Amino acid sequence: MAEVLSLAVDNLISPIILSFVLGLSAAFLRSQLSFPEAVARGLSIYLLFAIGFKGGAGVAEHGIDLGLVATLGAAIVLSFGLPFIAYALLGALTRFNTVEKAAVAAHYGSISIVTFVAATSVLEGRGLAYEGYMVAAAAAMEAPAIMSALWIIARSGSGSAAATGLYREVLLNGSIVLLVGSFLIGMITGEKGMETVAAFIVSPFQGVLCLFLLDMGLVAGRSLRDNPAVLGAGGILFGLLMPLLGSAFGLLAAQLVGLSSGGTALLMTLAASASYIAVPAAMRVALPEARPSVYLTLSLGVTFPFNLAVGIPIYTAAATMIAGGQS
Amino acid sequence: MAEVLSLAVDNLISPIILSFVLGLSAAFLRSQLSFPEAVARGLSIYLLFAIGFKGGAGVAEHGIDLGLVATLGAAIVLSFGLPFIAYALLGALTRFNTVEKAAVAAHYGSISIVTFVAATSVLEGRGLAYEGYMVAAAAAMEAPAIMSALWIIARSGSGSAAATGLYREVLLNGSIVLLVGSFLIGMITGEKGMETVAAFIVSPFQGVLCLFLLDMGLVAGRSLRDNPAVLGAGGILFGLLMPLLGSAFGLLAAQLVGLSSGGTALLMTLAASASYIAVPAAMRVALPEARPSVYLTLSLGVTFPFNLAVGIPIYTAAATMIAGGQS
Amino acid sequence: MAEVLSLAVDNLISPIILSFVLGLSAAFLRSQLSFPEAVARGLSIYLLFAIGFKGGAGVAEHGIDLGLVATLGAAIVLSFGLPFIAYALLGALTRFNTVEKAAVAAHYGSISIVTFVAATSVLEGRGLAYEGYMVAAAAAMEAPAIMSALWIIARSGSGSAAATGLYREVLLNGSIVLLVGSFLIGMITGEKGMETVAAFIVSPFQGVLCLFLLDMGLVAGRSLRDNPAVLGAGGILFGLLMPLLGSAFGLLAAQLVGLSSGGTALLMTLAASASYIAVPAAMRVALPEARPSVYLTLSLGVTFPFNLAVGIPIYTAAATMIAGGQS
Amino acid sequence: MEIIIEAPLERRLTDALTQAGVTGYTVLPVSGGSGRSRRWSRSGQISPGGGMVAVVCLTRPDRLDSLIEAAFSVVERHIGVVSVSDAEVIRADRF
Amino acid sequence: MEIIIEAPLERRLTDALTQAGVTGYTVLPVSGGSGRSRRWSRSGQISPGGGMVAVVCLTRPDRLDSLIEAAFSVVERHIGVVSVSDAEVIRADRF
Amino acid sequence: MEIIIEAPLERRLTDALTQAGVTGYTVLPVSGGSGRSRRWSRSGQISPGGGMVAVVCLTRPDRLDSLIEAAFSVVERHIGVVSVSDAEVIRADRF
Ligand SMILES: Nc1ncnc2c1ncn2[C@@H]1O[C@H](COP(=O)(O)O)[C@@H](O)[C@H]1O
Ligand SMILES: Nc1ncnc2c1ncn2[C@@H]1O[C@H](COP(=O)(O)O)[C@@H](O)[C@H]1O
Ligand SMILES: Nc1ncnc2c1ncn2[C@@H]1O[C@H](COP(=O)(O)O)[C@@H](O)[C@H]1O
Ligand code: NA
Ligand code: NA
Ligand code: NA
Repeated sequence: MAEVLSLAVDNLISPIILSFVLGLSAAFLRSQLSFPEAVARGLSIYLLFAIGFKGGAGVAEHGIDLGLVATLGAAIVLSFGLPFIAYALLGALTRFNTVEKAAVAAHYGSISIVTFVAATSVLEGRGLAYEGYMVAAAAAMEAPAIMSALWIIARSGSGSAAATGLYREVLLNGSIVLLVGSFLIGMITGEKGMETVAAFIVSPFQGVLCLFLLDMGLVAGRSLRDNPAVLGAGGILFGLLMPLLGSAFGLLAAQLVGLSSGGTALLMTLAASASYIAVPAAMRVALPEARPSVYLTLSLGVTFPFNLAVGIPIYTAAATMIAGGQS
Repeated sequence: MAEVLSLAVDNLISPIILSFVLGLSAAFLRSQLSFPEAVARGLSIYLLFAIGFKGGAGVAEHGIDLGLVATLGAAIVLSFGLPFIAYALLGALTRFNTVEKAAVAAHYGSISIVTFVAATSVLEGRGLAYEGYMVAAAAAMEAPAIMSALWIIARSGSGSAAATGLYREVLLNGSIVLLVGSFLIGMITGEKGMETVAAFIVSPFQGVLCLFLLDMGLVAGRSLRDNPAVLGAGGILFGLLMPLLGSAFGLLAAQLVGLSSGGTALLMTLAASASYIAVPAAMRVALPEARPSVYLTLSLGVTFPFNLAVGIPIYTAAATMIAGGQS
Repeated sequence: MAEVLSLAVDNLISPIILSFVLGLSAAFLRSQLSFPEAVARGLSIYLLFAIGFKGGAGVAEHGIDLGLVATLGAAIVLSFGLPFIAYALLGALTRFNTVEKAAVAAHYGSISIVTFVAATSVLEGRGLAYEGYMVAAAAAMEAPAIMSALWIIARSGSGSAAATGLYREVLLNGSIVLLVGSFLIGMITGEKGMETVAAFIVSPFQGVLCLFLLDMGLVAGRSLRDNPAVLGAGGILFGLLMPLLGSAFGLLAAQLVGLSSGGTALLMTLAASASYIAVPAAMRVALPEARPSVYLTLSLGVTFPFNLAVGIPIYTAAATMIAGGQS
Repeated sequence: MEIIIEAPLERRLTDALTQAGVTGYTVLPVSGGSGRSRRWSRSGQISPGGGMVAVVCLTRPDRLDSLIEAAFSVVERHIGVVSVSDAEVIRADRF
Repeated sequence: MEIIIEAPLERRLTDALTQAGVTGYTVLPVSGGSGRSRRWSRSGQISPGGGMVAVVCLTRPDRLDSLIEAAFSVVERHIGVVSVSDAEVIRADRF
Repeated sequence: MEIIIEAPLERRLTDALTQAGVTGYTVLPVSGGSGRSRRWSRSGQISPGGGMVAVVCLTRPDRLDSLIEAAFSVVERHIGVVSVSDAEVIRADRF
């Protein structure tokens, strides 16, 4: 417990978290500080490329093993399965209608890559190694949850989901392609490739992440500020409980697959995180009746800050305690 | 004198100044070279974040002392006071009407953060240390000058200033929040935080500053080119004299507060510089009758290049001569 | 031959090429991955500034000699001459009309600065030095080809070219001004200047180039995908033969001027490459009847990937074989 | 005809318009707005799903109805606004 | 109704419109322009004060007058242009 | 009057309009479109030659013809569309 607390405090006074807090505060103070859309997207392209490349280079260094396949399988199962749990929990805690519950559920089965990136940087700060292919697991978890949500809708008979071309769009959305692509590049070019680009993708990484989280704080803060009442107490409770529940399943899956403690912490983080890029775009197409203010405020305004500030230290501590011996 | 000259020449052939000159020349040659707005704003976000963080980390290293409070006080007094001097000088040199004189005066009481950044990089090139909290002084000087200008207008009875919500907007404008916020982050995370982000905010800093000054040269050059006659000889003279006058008051204040020679040079630079971001936006709201072409051309087209090329070396030389023994 | 092959394979599995391939694949898979325009332009500003500065600093280090003047002369003659060869080859291979042939010819007389940058990074990977002033040669080759194309049109009598103010616009277009300007800055500030900005323009260079080529792959892929039939077999053949032909003239010119093997490889690359920034914009003004889909697809979709993947290794191998003894 | 619609639907809308036989359209970026659903702004967003775009389409009056139908088939269940105003196109030979 | 106004006033204008009871509006970015005051362009600017935005607002004719008044209370002393044109809104049930 | 034209011609067009005596104009960025020539989009482009811009110009009806002529002298051989619609300008004293 003491370790969790020390981890949590350490985490809270890192430049990364404080940058997020700065953005959050600026939004609540109604400051006009803002990042141009192009800059925000440029930063996210950088982060995706860097994290993918690093993951691939890691795999190249350690060699591919069966663990990769097993982990991908576990990740996909998690992404398919978590929406059903989220849907049930939403039924217990909120009064959202079926379509909205399904839309939110899709977000929690999918993942937030920035949460993942923040977790890797916490691990690196602690000197905990993790499997390079965790990046591939992250990519694999983006899409399946959407199918589960559409399946829920189809079964409940409440409104049809417009899905022509949707699967293709989701599977080939920008972040998956960039993540998987740079992962492959890192894997193919290996150590030699890493050397040529390290000064770009490794050294300044933490600093770029700070700026990006500052922007995320602004966006999250504005979404919370503009939609204070849309969630209700039940909704907010869901946004705090679901990541813990998800991370428990992540822990279970990691144990089954035999991940290292670093990898376990990351799979827990992935399971705990909720999408706010790929899934919202898909929901606008497939389930337009669901209000974006509900699912964006939940995933960006509640769960994302929770994971960043409290969740990641918990998952890391749990992973080192339980999977500690394996790494 | 010889030292001033050597400083000036050194300064003139630095990549930073030459980049500015390149932008200026491109604008005068009517080249279509231009930076997208989002890129320019992205660069400025980077510079503000980096300079704030470095200042905060500096304070964390050396500890907070009474000097911080005294310097902030001096800075605020300067920002309140300088507009009255500027207003008087404008009365003597130009024929602008009251509203326009007040608007210009507000710009010269406030500060230009890029001029400040350029000065810190000159100091670092010379190996001169400065107080980390000078960044906070810069932030503190952004807004008070606006109040002085509105007070001048109110007293003169010439047109009412529309100021509903203006103070809040100015105090919480993007650059102040970013500067103060990153200053605090640097102060809280200290040396350890600095380590994690140094490769992003320290090493590439000079290079980013070059690109930014290239863009500033383009914008300044275009504003000079498009508004050649709007200032008149008196206006241009004001744009050259006012920084010298302001820096003299800055020197006085720095002596009273007991700043190091580096800190003195920076306070002189702040007093000498004129705003072209926060104050113009505030003037569009509060004093819409004042022509932007007047105050932007003056601050961006005349005073900014003057400070960059001639002013900073003078202030640095003066500071080392007068405050030299104290540091 | 074995060396060419090894060079080619090495080249093909570099992060740079693989990033381009990733972009190309994403475009063909109809992924929605895209770079905001401002980010793409920001990256290109960075690359131009960095490559210009490095070239200038290189000249400062080695001193200016007659080679510079001779090389500039050779470059200008190449740029004037190549369009006539391209025009003739187009006549033999395609059925484009006169205006379109002239427009395409202008592109192949001019150069692609990214191809040049990619070639310098291949040379650096091989430890081959090159003359810093090759950057100036690149800038010198941007514009003359346009005049040749207009001359061809004027002589053929087929449609008048609207050229008021065009030469000025082309000679002062953004990339030429940025390239020449940063070259001069690098030359003036020399080693000392380089030191202050190296962490920005040297270390992260390769990584930025990767991201930029990823975007180029997306743009090239989309232009190929959307205009599959516009070129015809003859057009595609032209896009593959013309760079080889051009590089042969580049080799000849380099021999006459006495360039090092690195410099020879670069002049061959310049001669082989086709413009897709400066010349298309000029053609929209001067020869609006020519279809952009023709010249953009050729230069960006065919010749650019060809040079990147196959051309540069060939030119480098040829240059080291033939000019090897001179460096 | 001017249609303001969520960005993720842009391609679906332009495809529908193309199938309905428009000769062309122009897409303008939108930086913010407000409607029944909420106030939003593009600044700082990274999600392409967050924004809106405006699609302007000049067309002959007799084609308008089929176009509106095509546009509606896409817009119907989504957030967005469709408006029509008179405009005289100068290079009318094109349409 | 279309209003072109200085960017620092955007929020004041949209607040005024909202108070005047519009059901929505859309903000378009403007990249440059020219008027009595001067020619300007957004490129390279970092100051949010430098630019303009275009605010488009579809509304029922009978609401127009109060809207124009609201818009004017903000625009009056500033640089900017207000224009009104007829447009038929297809999903009229919303307004 | 609204003109959609290739970006490299923007300055030529606005110069022509200024010479024809307009009191002002506004340039809006265009993010993509489609016409006879091809479908295009601005994303990822670095070439200023690749895009289009929309130039909006409010003017008095009696000045319109000379304006259209001026615009045409530039647009004629190029890719682009010119359209005119009625709009009432509120601050009409300016024009
Ligand atoms: N009356 C209106 N005038 C102009 N734009 C509108 C109007 N109503 C809605 N919009 C635009 O349409 C979007 C969605 O509107 P809504 O479906 O009402 O939430 C808003 O974000 C605005 O950009
Ligand atoms: N006649 C016009 N047509 C279109 N836009 C205009 C017109 N006049 C002014 N504008 C726009 O309004 C802004 C301010 O105009 P002004 O107040 O005349 O300086 C200009 O920068 C243009 O963007
Ligand atoms: N019917 C139309 N409605 C709106 N915009 C159009 C239309 N036709 C063409 N455009 C625009 O004008 C550009 C050039 O058209 P074109 O000359 O037909 O290739 C296109 O890329 C569109 O942005
Ligand atoms: Na999850
Ligand atoms: Na000042
Ligand atoms: Na060439």
